Amino acid sequence: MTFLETTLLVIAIYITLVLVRVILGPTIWDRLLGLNAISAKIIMSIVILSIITQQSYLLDVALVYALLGFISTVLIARFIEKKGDIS
Amino acid sequence: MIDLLAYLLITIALIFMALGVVGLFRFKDFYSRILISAKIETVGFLTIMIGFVILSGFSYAAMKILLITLMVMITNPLSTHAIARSAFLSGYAINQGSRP
Amino acid sequence: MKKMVRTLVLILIFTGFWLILNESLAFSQILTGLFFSAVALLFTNRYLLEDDYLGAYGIKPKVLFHYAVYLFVQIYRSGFSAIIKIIKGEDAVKIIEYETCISNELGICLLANAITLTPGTVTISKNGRLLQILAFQDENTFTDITEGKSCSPYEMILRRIDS
Amino acid sequence: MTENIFLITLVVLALIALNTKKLRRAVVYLGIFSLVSSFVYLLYGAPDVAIAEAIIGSTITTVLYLVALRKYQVFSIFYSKSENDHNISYIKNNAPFLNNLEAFLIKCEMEPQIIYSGESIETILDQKKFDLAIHHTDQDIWIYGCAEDYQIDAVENYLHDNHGDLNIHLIRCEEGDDNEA
Repeated sequence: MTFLETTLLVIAIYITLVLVRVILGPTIWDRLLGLNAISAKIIMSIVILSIITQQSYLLDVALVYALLGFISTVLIARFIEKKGDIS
Repeated sequence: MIDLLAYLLITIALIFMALGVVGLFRFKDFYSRILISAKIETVGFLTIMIGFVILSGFSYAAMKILLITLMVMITNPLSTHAIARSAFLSGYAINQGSRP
Repeated sequence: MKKMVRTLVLILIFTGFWLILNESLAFSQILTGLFFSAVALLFTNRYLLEDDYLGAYGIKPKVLFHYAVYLFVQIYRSGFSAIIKIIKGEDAVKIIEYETCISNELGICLLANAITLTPGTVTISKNGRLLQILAFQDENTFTDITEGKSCSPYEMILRRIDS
Repeated sequence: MTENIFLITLVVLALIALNTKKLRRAVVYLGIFSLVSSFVYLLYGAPDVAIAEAIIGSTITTVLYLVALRKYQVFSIFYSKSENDHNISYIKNNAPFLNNLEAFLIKCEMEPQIIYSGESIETILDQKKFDLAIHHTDQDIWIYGCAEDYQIDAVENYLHDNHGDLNIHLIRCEEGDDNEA
């Protein structure tokens, strides 16, 4: 097992730990916070995977997530803040 | 030699992120959780990305990773701000008192 | 004249993005990149935007570079102080009301972004020049400034956008 | 090893999203599900499917689910306690009737949202836009609701039937007096 594969494993363990917080979290904002954290960690894992397999076109997926990933968080947060009125 | 530096940076970032995960479980109040964990993410993300750039040398992949880092640095505060603002405007209580 | 220069700089930056995404430096790629960035810029300015933001939201490269370096140093400094807070387990928070001394709208937004990126503080709402900041109880970066009635280093950097 | 962790995560997320009662939580769980499943596609060597999943899962599905959820009425409940302790787990353990009330509202096809507010009951009544405000003192529980809202009757009947032993007082506000903040 090389160093980068170990890093990927550690990040996977972090994702499961954050998932426990998402499932337990008393309020909906805790769950949104977990969604945000998991999305950052998934971007890291995609970059590691592209370095391990030496295929740089995998980075495009990470770029798409970096550009679009915040939209769902912002939409759900606004939805709760306006009590069901998105505009 | 230069690889060792990258490995060191990645290890430091992993320790940072571990502390962020600990902070998620240690704090009892939502506002302190959002202050600690989402922001430790920033430091960990920056460090681990610099490690990857050093590891992949001077190539197009390194520039793409830099581009990804720039985009995340622009969009990450937006979502954190949206969550905190949503909780605050909905009237969620702020723990002002000093607790042991 | 100034607007022409800004448009040209934007087209060059977009071409750089195109070259990085295509991973090649061939002459035909550069030509396609220039063409598509010009088309994208024209289309956005004419059909998608309501105002002319190109003149209003210009920022000097020198100011941007200074801002980025200062932000980088500040992120790491407060990151280490946040670690101490995790180990000790202090979790009392407070809300600071803070009025900036920047009049530029873009400068205020950049300041709010920097505050949110720095560990330990999150901007909650912005109303004109008044910012509401969520911070830890013993965080004193901004309370000192409001008593002294002077600008923080961030604002000193961002005030030079216009001039 | 890494693959197995991600696959188990997918199964757990799908089960939780199916079993949760509150639909807004299910939207968040499905967002995480699409993130992880996109990475699993990459792990098995399908970057084109992963890009499609990233775009569709993070934008279009969320928007569609939220538009569908707008038809579902949100019932916001403000909860204010007299002593100055806002520890949520403490409140949850000491007020079992809140959980029952939530379950009842879900049964009536509404989406309850409980906000544990730190402000006093007068501020809430004056300034906030609420459907139900609960004030919990040592012995009594005061519930404020608005008279024009016909759901209040069902809530009152339910509370009288199931929690007669608690000192619950239901107070109806004047019409249109304080419900427009």
